[in-house]
Amino acid sequence: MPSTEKLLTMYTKMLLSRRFEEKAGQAYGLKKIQGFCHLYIGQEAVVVGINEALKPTDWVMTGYRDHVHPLVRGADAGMLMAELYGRDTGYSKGKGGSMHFFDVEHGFYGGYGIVGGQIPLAAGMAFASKYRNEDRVTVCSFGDAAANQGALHETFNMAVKWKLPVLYVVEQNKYGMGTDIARVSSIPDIHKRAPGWGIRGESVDGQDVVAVYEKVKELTEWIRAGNGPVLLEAYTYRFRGHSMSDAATYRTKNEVEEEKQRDPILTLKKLLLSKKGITEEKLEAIDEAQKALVEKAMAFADASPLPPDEAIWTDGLVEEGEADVKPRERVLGATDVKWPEHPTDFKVTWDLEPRQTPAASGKKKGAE
Amino acid sequence: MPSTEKLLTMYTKMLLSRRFEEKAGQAYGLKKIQGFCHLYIGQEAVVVGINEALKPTDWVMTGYRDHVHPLVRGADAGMLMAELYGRDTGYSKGKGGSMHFFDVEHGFYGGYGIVGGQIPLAAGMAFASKYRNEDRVTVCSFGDAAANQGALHETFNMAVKWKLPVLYVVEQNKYGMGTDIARVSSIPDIHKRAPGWGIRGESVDGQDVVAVYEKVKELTEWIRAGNGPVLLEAYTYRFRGHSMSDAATYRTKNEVEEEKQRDPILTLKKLLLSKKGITEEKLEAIDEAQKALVEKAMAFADASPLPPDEAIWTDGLVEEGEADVKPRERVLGATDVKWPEHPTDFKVTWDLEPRQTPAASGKKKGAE
Amino acid sequence: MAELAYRDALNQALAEEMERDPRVFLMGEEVARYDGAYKVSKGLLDRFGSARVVDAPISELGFGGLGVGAAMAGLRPIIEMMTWNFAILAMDQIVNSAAKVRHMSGGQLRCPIVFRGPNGAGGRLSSQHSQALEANYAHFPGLKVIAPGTPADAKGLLKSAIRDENPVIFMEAELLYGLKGEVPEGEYVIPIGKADVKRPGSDVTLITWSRMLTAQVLPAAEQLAQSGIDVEVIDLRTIKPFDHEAVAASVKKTNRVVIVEEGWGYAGFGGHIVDFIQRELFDDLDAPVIRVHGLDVNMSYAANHEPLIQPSVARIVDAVNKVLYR
Amino acid sequence: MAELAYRDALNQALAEEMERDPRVFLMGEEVARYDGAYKVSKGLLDRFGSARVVDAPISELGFGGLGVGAAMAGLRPIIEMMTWNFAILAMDQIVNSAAKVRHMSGGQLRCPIVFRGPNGAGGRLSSQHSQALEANYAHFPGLKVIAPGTPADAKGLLKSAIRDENPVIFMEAELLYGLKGEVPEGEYVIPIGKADVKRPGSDVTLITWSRMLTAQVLPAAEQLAQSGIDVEVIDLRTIKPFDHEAVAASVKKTNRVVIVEEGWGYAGFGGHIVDFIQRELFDDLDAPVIRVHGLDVNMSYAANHEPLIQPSVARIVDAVNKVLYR
Ligand SMILES: Cc1ncc(C[n+]2csc(CCOP(=O)(O)OP(=O)(O)O)c2C)c(N)n1
Ligand SMILES: Cc1ncc(C[n+]2csc(CCOP(=O)(O)OP(=O)(O)O)c2C)c(N)n1
Ligand SMILES: [Mg+2]
Ligand SMILES: [Mg+2]
Repeated sequence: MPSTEKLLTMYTKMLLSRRFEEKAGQAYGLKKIQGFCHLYIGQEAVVVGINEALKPTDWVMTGYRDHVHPLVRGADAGMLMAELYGRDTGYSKGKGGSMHFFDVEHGFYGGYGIVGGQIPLAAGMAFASKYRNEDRVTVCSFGDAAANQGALHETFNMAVKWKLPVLYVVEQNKYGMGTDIARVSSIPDIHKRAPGWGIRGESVDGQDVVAVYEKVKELTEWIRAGNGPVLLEAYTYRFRGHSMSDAATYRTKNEVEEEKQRDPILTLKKLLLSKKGITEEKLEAIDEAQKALVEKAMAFADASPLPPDEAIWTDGLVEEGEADVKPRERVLGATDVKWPEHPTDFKVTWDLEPRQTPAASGKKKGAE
Repeated sequence: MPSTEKLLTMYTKMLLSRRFEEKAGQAYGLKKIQGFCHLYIGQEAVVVGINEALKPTDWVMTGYRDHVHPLVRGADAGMLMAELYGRDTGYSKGKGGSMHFFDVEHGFYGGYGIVGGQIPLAAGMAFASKYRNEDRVTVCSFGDAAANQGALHETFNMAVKWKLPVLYVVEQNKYGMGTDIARVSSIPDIHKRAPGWGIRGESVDGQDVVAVYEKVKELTEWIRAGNGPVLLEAYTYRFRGHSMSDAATYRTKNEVEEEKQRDPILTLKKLLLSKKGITEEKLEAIDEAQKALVEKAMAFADASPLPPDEAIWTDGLVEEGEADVKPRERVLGATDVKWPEHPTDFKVTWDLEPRQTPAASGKKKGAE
Repeated sequence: MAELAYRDALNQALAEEMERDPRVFLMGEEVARYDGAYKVSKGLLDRFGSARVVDAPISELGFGGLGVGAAMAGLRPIIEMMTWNFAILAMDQIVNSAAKVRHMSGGQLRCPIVFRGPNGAGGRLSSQHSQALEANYAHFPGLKVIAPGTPADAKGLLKSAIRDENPVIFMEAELLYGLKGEVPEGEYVIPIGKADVKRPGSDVTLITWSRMLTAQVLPAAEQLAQSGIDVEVIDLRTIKPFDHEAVAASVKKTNRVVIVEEGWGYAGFGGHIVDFIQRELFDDLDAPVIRVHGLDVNMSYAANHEPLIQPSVARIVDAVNKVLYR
Repeated sequence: MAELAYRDALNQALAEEMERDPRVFLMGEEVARYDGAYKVSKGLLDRFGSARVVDAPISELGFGGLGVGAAMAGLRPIIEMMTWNFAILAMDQIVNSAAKVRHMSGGQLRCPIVFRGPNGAGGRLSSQHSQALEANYAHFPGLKVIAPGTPADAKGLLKSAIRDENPVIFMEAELLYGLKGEVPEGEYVIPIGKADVKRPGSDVTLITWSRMLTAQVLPAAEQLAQSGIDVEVIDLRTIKPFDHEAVAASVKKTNRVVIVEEGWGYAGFGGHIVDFIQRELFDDLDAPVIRVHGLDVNMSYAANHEPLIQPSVARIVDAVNKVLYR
């Protein structure tokens, strides 16, 4: 069991996420946010449990339901909200919007809109870490429905074969858009498919932030030890529709109500109150602080300008000598931005497979 | 154990295949055949064992190593050879060549050059059979290395979920081109990956034609009974290089020699001589007959004209009212061509899933 | 004639063709119980059952290829791609299987299949979700490519596409689904490959297709009419094959051409039309052909950026003035 | 200068760049132990080890995307596609990830990656294996596209591609690998985006790239020289961005243009060049621009068909005569 302090951090971050998403939903209703907007409400324990188990140097990426992943890693809430608003002060200068959050400073590498598209990318980032002999785990989330993409099959095979340091997390929320996953998957429990690639498959109650935290601690240690990738399925639930335009008629009110009984924030709250001697007042104060933070974020976004028209011409091809954009430095003038410095001069120490003559490869076995 | 007559048929077809491929190899040396040419020598028991277990109404498709699949189903050897030569009298009018054999009359649906590309196609053909309530199995072969294509993952999931009547056969010859499959597959035994999709996975000694035959009999019965797809891995070996331009230095002479001890034709020969009372002379006569057949096929191809230049403009878009080309009718004036008549007026009797209100869908289970 | 939204015109075409031919089935993500991501298939599951209206897993390559196989085996699949951005994952099966199987088999097989779904921008969806990709498919022999811009054309051309004996790429548009227009009831079929003069005129020819027609080109023509310029608007409707005669007739009349397309200019389809016009109608041209197209940048989410990147009435008016040397 | 085959010039570029920069690695099917399907990577495994020369499974989408991720994380991947026909399976990762990640991240990330492999016909391989697909990639913002036609250009441009900060599509050709030519040793870098006048001339401009240069265009120019026609041959070398200045300079001189490309004409890249020329050089043209291109049909295996479908000296000569009104 994590320390009370850690638990309070988790509580704080889950609440921050919840309040952020609620406000995003409201702002969408006010047309301050447009296009697609996929909220993470209900699933907070997954992202927060993972994040608390990671090192700051670890990398994270996900699909289009991506607001909360950078938020809990330390991204500036105002700049995230500004991105949702499509303002110049957003992390992607307002060009990416809801589906394409990126905060490289905090190791959050996006934010992808093609279902499953991030799966090979994460293997590539893990390949780079291994190539440079870094102590780093890449965590890549995707949905239950994304598991039906061929990219997963191709990537898992390579990740296992090459023992890449990557943790794949299925955010198992039981639906891909309007479709019950059991209707379109021969094996709806994704971790049970692990034997198809020999990947280590695990599952966890994704509504229990402590369970997620402990499981991810264990698994990332295993990965850091050089054992290769893991597939972790976190059973969770999204309380809202798939996106803002989804009336979610494909599931019953009853089902949603039952799931809300397992609201991960309430669960942790009960634990803190009953077992950790934290007072209602203290928790109330945390909530107020998060609400204030999110209000401030909205105010920041509201006060922010649109990107200049000419900005459509930038961030296309990189010109020679052109530096990367550091969002907090650009927007807030921050001087403490830690940017990944990838070495350009090093020795590759890793051997992917032993050198071997055909003669030494031995006989392969026949049918069985 | 099949009847002696059946065994002799298998022996005859394996020899026909072997002699055909040997001649194709020679013709390639003489530049009568060009481009890529992938021989099936060594693997004959797989195709013959399968074919003898099928009904004539079943459908077969494979990759680019496709000469033998139609041959053993009854395709005209001369017209196949003519296709290899790129002559007008070939099954595809000389347009497809070695990698794109098609003989729809005998239920052979190609002949595809994109590794793994046939896997979804076969599911579609099986879907059509099921849709029309036909008693038909589609058999789709592919190589061990093709199993790493994402198309397999996507297709197997659907085939299982929708219980499509399709038999997938891995021609496990231990190499994808110059790469030992164990070097690039996390699980080199493909049938062991079956749990990833919940598909029934089986294996068989692909150098034992009787074993293949019996296994496929059993599996196609199971499929015909409506149980869904099966993945069968047939352990075999190609005695020649990947294609004509491959010197095959990635494996030892020793390995090849050892594998040749398990030549499926020799094995069946021994069985016929020792247990079935067939004489050497009889078997010799069969071989001579196959050689003569292949000689005739070559003579036919040699004597055949190139396609007319204008033929580049045909077989592109189908014009309204344009009929399909029936190769044996077109080339040989055959009047006995049985062409698949797909019904245009019928009732769809199959329900893919029960109609159901969201309320009835019940509660899904959480983490475990 | 009823006034119908573009999506309902498509729905009508689907329902009528499924009624007419039991070989026709619809497969795609969310097409059945959800009625389609954009509600194009509304009510079809109830009417035709779960074998003919099939919810697919998120496996574009897989169910795209499954459709091709089903077409080879005598069915008439309609494969809905939730958008053409996602269909890139299925492109191999579209261009390497569907477009080639008749050729590779020397005419033994045919592949009557329709791949359909929205193309182009959907309204503030950023770069991965806003691509107009018709040029890429038009490049491949063995495919037809259709991109209707009105509800009536959508209905008439979808019916033709479903009846066609070949693989057809049918490109709709997210921002067109709500567009209303008169749509003939029942048997209403528009031949593939015929352009339509959506506005006759004598001074300049504007050539376009799909959403640009109503979104930018007709409004631009109206505006130009105010200043006395009489624009002829040609709606190609079919990208491949495109209607050379209709284009030639108009160019011979006006001698000046502007092509308007939503997609990127670089190697875009407009270049192909320019190629035809300058080659076959060289002496009929009084000015170079000008293209107005999506700017060659990735689409941005920002509210001010999206309209800047897309063709606009202003840019079209400028281009027309330019070909008129005004 | 050494005389090297095109494949060996590529090999030299790879080896030199891998020597120079430890971030560079090569991944693809058969690239390591087999030395590459076309022996382009010969000896590299022994020299650089199995972490830097990696045999991939047949998983184009997977290892294509893995390369993109590695580039985002600071490496310099070279992803060999055994041919561009197969790369269609990886297209999503190329155009939706590699080409967009800098845009989507607002400039936080870059993606310096080279996708390379043979494009176009390989010699009697029928329709699935003979496609020239540069137009499709040139369409997408965020990519550069290169297609060198000589060993020296292959070396100089591959080195530039590897050093470039952006995703680069590098298209070789199966039928070029054996082509010999003088290749400067060591540091020899050709800037991306610069065309090369491969033959100066004054009567007509022939614009081409990749294999057509030596296979058809230069021989056609020789033949035309016999009948007194002085052809200028411009080798674009880079498809995107293409060298507008070089094209303009030549057109201003000759006033007549023929474009020769291996790929299909319909929505092919040649149309894009025509668009530029007729628009920017309208008054410099004495005749319409003519294109010689692969016929718009699927490639046939038959010995007599393949040369008919591809551009030929005869068709180029005809086209030149036509633009000269002879
Ligand atoms: C390749 C692709 N196909 C389809 C879509 C449309 N789409 C966006 S989200 C989604 C559902 C994904 O569900 P899941 O993977 O379970 O993630 P969740 O939304 O539940 O978090 C679909 C079909 C897409 N963006 N990309
Ligand atoms: C998508 C694709 N990638 C690569 C190739 C090139 N290629 C042709 S055959 C082959 C090896 C396939 O091996 P396997 O699947 O084991 O079949 P086998 O040749 O052993 O019968 C490769 C890499 C291709 N044709 N298509
Ligand atoms: Mg989900
Ligand atoms: Mg193999």
